[in-house]
Amino acid sequence: MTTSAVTEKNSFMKVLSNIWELVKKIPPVFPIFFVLFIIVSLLSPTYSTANGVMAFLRRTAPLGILAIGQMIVLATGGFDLSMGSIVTLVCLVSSLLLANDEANTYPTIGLMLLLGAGIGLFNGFVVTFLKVPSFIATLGTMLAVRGAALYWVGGAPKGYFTDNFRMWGRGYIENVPLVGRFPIGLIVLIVVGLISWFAFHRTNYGKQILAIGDNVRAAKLSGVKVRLVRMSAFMVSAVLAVIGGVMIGGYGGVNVSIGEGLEMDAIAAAVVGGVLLGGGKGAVVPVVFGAYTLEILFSMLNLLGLPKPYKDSIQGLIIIGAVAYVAISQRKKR
Amino acid sequence: MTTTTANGRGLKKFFRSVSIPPVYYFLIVIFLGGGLLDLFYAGGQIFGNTAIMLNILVRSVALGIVAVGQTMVIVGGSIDLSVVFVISLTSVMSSYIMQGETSNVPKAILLVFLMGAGVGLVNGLIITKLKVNSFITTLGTSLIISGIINSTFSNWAGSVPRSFEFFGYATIGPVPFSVIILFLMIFAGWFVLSRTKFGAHLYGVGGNEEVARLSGLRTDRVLIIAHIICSLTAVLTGLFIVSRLRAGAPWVGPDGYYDLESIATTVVGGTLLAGGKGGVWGTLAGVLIFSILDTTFNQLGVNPYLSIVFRGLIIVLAVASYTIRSKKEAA
Amino acid sequence: MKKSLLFVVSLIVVMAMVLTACAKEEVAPEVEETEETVVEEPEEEVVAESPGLQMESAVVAAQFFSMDDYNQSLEWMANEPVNPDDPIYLQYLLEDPTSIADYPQYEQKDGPYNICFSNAGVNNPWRVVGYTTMGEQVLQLQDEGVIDNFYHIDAQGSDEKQIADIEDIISNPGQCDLLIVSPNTSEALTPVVEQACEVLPVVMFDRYAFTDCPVVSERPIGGYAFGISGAEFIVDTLGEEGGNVLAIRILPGVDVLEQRWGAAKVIFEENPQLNIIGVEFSAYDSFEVNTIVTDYLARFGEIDAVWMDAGGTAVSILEAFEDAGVDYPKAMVGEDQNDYLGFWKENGLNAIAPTFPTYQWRTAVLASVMFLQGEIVQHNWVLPQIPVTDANLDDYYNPAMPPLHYAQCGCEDMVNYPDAWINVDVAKYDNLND
Amino acid sequence: MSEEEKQKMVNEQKPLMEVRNITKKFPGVVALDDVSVKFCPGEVHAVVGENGAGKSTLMKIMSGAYVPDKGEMFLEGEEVEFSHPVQAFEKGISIIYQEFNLLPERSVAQNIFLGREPTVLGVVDNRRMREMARNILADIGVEGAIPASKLVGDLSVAEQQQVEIAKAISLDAKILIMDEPTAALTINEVKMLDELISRLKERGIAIIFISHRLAEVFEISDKITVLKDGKLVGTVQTDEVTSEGIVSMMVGRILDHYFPPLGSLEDFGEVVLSVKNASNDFLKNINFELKKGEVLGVAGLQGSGRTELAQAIFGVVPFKTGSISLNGKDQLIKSPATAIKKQMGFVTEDRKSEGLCPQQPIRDNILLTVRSIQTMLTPISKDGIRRSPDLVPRLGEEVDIRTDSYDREVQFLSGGNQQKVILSKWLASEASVFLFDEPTRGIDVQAKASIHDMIRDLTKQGRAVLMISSELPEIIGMSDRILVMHDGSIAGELPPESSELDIMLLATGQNGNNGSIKSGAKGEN
Repeated sequence: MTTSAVTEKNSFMKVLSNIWELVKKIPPVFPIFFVLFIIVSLLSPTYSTANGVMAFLRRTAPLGILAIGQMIVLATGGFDLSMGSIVTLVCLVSSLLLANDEANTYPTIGLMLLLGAGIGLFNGFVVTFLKVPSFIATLGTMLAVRGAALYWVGGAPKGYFTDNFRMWGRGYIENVPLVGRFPIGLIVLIVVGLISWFAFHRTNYGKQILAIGDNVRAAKLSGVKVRLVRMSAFMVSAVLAVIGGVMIGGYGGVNVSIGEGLEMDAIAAAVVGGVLLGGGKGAVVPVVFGAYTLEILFSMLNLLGLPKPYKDSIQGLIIIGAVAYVAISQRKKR
Repeated sequence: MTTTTANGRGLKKFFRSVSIPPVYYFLIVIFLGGGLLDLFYAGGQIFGNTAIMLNILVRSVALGIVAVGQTMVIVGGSIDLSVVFVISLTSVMSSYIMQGETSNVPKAILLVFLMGAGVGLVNGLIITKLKVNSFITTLGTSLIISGIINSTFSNWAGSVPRSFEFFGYATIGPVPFSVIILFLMIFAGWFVLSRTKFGAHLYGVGGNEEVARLSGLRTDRVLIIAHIICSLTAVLTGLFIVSRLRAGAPWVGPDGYYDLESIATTVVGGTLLAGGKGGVWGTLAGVLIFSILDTTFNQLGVNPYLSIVFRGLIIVLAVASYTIRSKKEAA
Repeated sequence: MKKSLLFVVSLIVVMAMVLTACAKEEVAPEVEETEETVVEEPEEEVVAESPGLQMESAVVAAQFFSMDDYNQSLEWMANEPVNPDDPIYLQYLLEDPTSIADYPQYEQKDGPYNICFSNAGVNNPWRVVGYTTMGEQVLQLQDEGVIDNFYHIDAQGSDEKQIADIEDIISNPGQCDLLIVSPNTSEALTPVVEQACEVLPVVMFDRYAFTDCPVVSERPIGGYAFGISGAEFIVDTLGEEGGNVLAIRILPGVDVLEQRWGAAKVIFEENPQLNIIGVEFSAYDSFEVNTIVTDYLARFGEIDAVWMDAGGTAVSILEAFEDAGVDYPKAMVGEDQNDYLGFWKENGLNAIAPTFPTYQWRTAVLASVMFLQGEIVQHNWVLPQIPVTDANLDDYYNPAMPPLHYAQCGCEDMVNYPDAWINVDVAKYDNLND
Repeated sequence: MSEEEKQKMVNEQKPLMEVRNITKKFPGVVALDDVSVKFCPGEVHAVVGENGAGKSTLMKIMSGAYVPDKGEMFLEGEEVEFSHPVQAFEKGISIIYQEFNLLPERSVAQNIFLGREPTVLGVVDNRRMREMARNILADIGVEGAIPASKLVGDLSVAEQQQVEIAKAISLDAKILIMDEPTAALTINEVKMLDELISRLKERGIAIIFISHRLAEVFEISDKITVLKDGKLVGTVQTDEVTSEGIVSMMVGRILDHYFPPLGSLEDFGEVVLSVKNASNDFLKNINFELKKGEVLGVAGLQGSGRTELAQAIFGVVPFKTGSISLNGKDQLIKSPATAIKKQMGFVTEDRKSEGLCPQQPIRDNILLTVRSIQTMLTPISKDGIRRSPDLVPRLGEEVDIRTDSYDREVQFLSGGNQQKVILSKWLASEASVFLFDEPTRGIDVQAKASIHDMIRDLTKQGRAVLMISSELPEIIGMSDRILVMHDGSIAGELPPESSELDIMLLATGQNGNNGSIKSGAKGEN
């Protein structure tokens, strides 16, 4: 395909090496996920039934969406620590605004999306114009948003989610051929995933994000509107956090600690999906699989009968391992 | 606040000449603002009451001690999120080992300090030798410790003897013992950063690792020591908390958000997140700002959640006031 | 580079091992063994102790459980109130009179009174309903001119903050005539409550500090009774055959919750036909709870009964059964939260709702005022505690109330009922100053 | 003659440091080829030569930053080997780079003694450290200007340089190497530096400095070593040569390849870019025109404002006054984004930090400019932009990027290929005015030739090129006209195929005797 300097080898070897090249390019998260999945389905019959698989796919969908948002900000070289608080805000405030009336659902979701976009805009503004490092800026918003949400509802969970609000996270479409029932949450993830995949991999936007994360100065000198792109990344991340929040709300129950720590889970999922902190690397599908890999791993630990808290330890080892793996393999290349 | 800028500039010059971090502006404003609110709404009962003023300091102890360690790590251009579970680890292990017996106290203290040093060492080694980003490293070790202690002790573990409670509750004259410890720690932090070779080298490593290396510093070792010190301050905070609570439980660290709050107070105190600049006096101001905010809001009966909102805004505003004129793009 | 990698990894491993080793030895037996017994030898005759109960989250911290208290609770559960004619929130199960006259150190004065309330938090629906009830009671007493100012100090679920909050109150004597405390956790708050007792009268309710100094310590029979009702219901339902029981707890370390589990554990251990497959903490997180139940269904295939120490996420648990496409458990333990009662009625569950009634919040205010006015109050004030069962479900379930309402609020006779409990606004009561 | 010179030197004085037969190769280039020089105590030794002559490489080898492939080094007669700069400075060899190795947030004293803080019982004795710093600053005669407790970040560039010198002195440096010490200094500051250097000389320190400004070299140096293409041309006593003599030693390099033929008159079209009376903080009164089809070479020493000129035109650091017109229309270019829309392209001097996104594939680097012209959400295909799917392979073939796949990350390409990627980036954006800043820096001969061909091809296609280069043969071989810059303004314009001497004379600020010098030249300073 190019004026390659590589000399002609015999064609069989070439095919082989081409295949090997392709295999090498597969992000490690895919094979890991499938191996774990096979182990889990051997351990528990539930995971080999359509219903069990669908339930698993459904419950990880919100984290998948949050991880996509986090990945976009990480790819620009920033952090978004305010995600978890946005989930808190969505769950607490919308349960209040819904007032047990189904007619309020869509206006409420609309308002939440607007609020999310506003928070993202604020994050972006503080980072690009006030030049506060995003770690600190979003740490500030994290506290402010959480405080505001609790203040709004009076520091206490109130109200309840309506059924058509809960549907987005928990609902199923019944009587689907082959799988029986199909979780709506997974549809949301697929739609969000497709849109972000398209935006990230098939429009200029994604390429500009990666360019900024890789080398801001070069991107700027190539005409990229750095501030605009960066602000929009924070907005996308916040809006996806809202969507994730609505889906988590779908599991019912309102409590003030909902959403806490989710930003770290999202970062972990993104890192497992091959995203580099510091920017310049990222892809939508592996990140979603990063979320699923973590979750399937936790399921496996549970099936093996390990106490739940061990999942934290495993998660910790995995993210250190994932980053160390990248660091070491990078060093080898040089 | 609308006095001439000339005055402000003079003040700035003065601050600079005595090398007081600019965060003390914020502290003064918060203090005066709180005082004014107090005067109007509570007739000066709060700020005129020395006991409450001392309580502000007591409120700052737990966060203040660990923030000293965090400041060192951040000055070195690193970050430590694992303090939060080092605190938990300390609290459960010490109260578990003490089991209410005074005779077990030295053993427990020795062991938790050793553990703390171990965690710091591991953090430092992973960051410097494996070149894993410090955020991920310490987030990872934090999760690892969290998993271990939560699956081992899911509850209050043991208890501390009455004799150990003096750390949390005793007073020397009118001054609480813990406040003295806090100031000793701040002073020690200041001393280490500005009066030891290690401190000077830490600023070098944080400011520009390449320069530090070319000046013949052992940059890895400096950073590892900084992480060990940071974990040790977390241990001290853990001991303070356990003496206040009489027993340790795995959740005491995360309940206080000591990871993010210690980073926030450090950065609000004027320490550069990227490293190389800052110090513990600024951090002290950052911690005091948060405590004054809490106490004032509590005493005035303002909704406590507003104070969280204020914390968030203060973090953003304070840091923005340092960075806004910078020419570099932030990320 | 490889050397350092090895070194770091082995360090981590060693640390993990050391930690696990020094704690595990004495506190709990090896987890892995537990597991094997469960998975591979389920058919084998189960020994006296259910294997599931060996897991760490099943252990009750020693200071929270005493067999004497357990037996005493059993006794009280059989008692009738001493004063059955009073409204339920003023009834008590045993006589333990005291009055301000017994406390010469406290200044006796006429009203209206200033009352401070150090609250562990309003961070769950039970506390919201309780605090609403309390606030409405205060409003009524203000209208009557009995209470002047009411200061609410919210610790937001943090021991550290609550200690500091109470220290602030102690430092500002004269602000309040009496302090009501609902401690966040007992162990942690004990020293500071003792300090407070020296300065002003303290009324304690809900959770307890380990001290006898408060002038009134008021609450229903408590955790033991809650745990016993639920566990006995499961034992009775599953009978001789037994079955898989999943225990879902909210938080560790809170006395009333520990006692609930401690009591249930005693009963479960007496009934080896029950297989306790897991004891998990849910922290009121319905998303988490859904995952837990799904995972246990995947692992064991069947769950016959769910025991809970609080009902916050009962509906989410039942929904997880729905999601997995299996039948509801044969026996379900919840709490008197309205959504659960509604779900129960609608689906015809075989269920029970042991309660920890929210009317105790109201009693705290009333007891405080009575004490300050010099009336006789109960030093240890034990309120009656009546579980909701199929028999009395219709008395408590009220479809007009919101899903998060708690049925036993004892608030039906209040001026603003039901509006204040339908449109909840806890911020309204934060500064009830005249 | 140079042999005689050398002989004389050896007899005169025992050298402090001697390098013998140093050879250093980089991939594709021989940076130093069998170079031997002696440096004597108390002497100011200038090392001159064009870009790429190997001066910096030699200095880096002497200071331990590079390890030579071949050759020995002797310090006071003893053979030394350095594998790390720390070893060099412990032996008394200090180097001061153009980018200072200082911590801006630390005080002068702290910087000077970084790593060697004086202590009393383990406690850093700040007072004594300040005292010692003050003494050292006094030693080199600058104590009044620089308080020891001031933050380095608050100092001027010249003062920071003095701190670096003080740091070297405090290390008991016997040899002080300075890389272009005057590049960023004002005239007065240069004078102060000269004085400082002569004081250091009196202390018996050997001072080695690299400079492009011949006037300075003659003013302060005792000896001059001339390097060319990695080879030693010779070492001479300053008072025995003239500046013309040195220039002729420096230039006259053998062309390593043939340049494409220059443009002819009929190739040149109308004026596409014209800059009138434009100034900003660095540039003064810039006037020039650029025609379609022409290569306008911009020569000048480092720091003369060449790069700033390109940055100003491209809107990175825009002009403050004056006007730019493109294709006859006055334009306001305040940002690179506008410049790109107006069909300008800028191949920057610093490839790594300004030109490339190293972790991105070749494809995305090439397409970055096109994508920033389009709206943010314009769809793209897997292989590039939608509108012309074959753009990347087409450009890749056009500029001959050697790679097996365009999905390879650019960080793994050679310098020449990276430069071609940058070039294709601007071809992709269909720029009609190209600004090249050092288009062939650091790349091998073959790649150089192909880039030169490409530049000429651009003009044949009717594009206009402004090419900045410090390599005189390149300027001469490529330019249809030559602008020479000096001190932030245009010193003069020369016709094509002017001699290197003419250019050097204008660029060094000497009023050339060549009649072709136009107005605007400022001779002396």
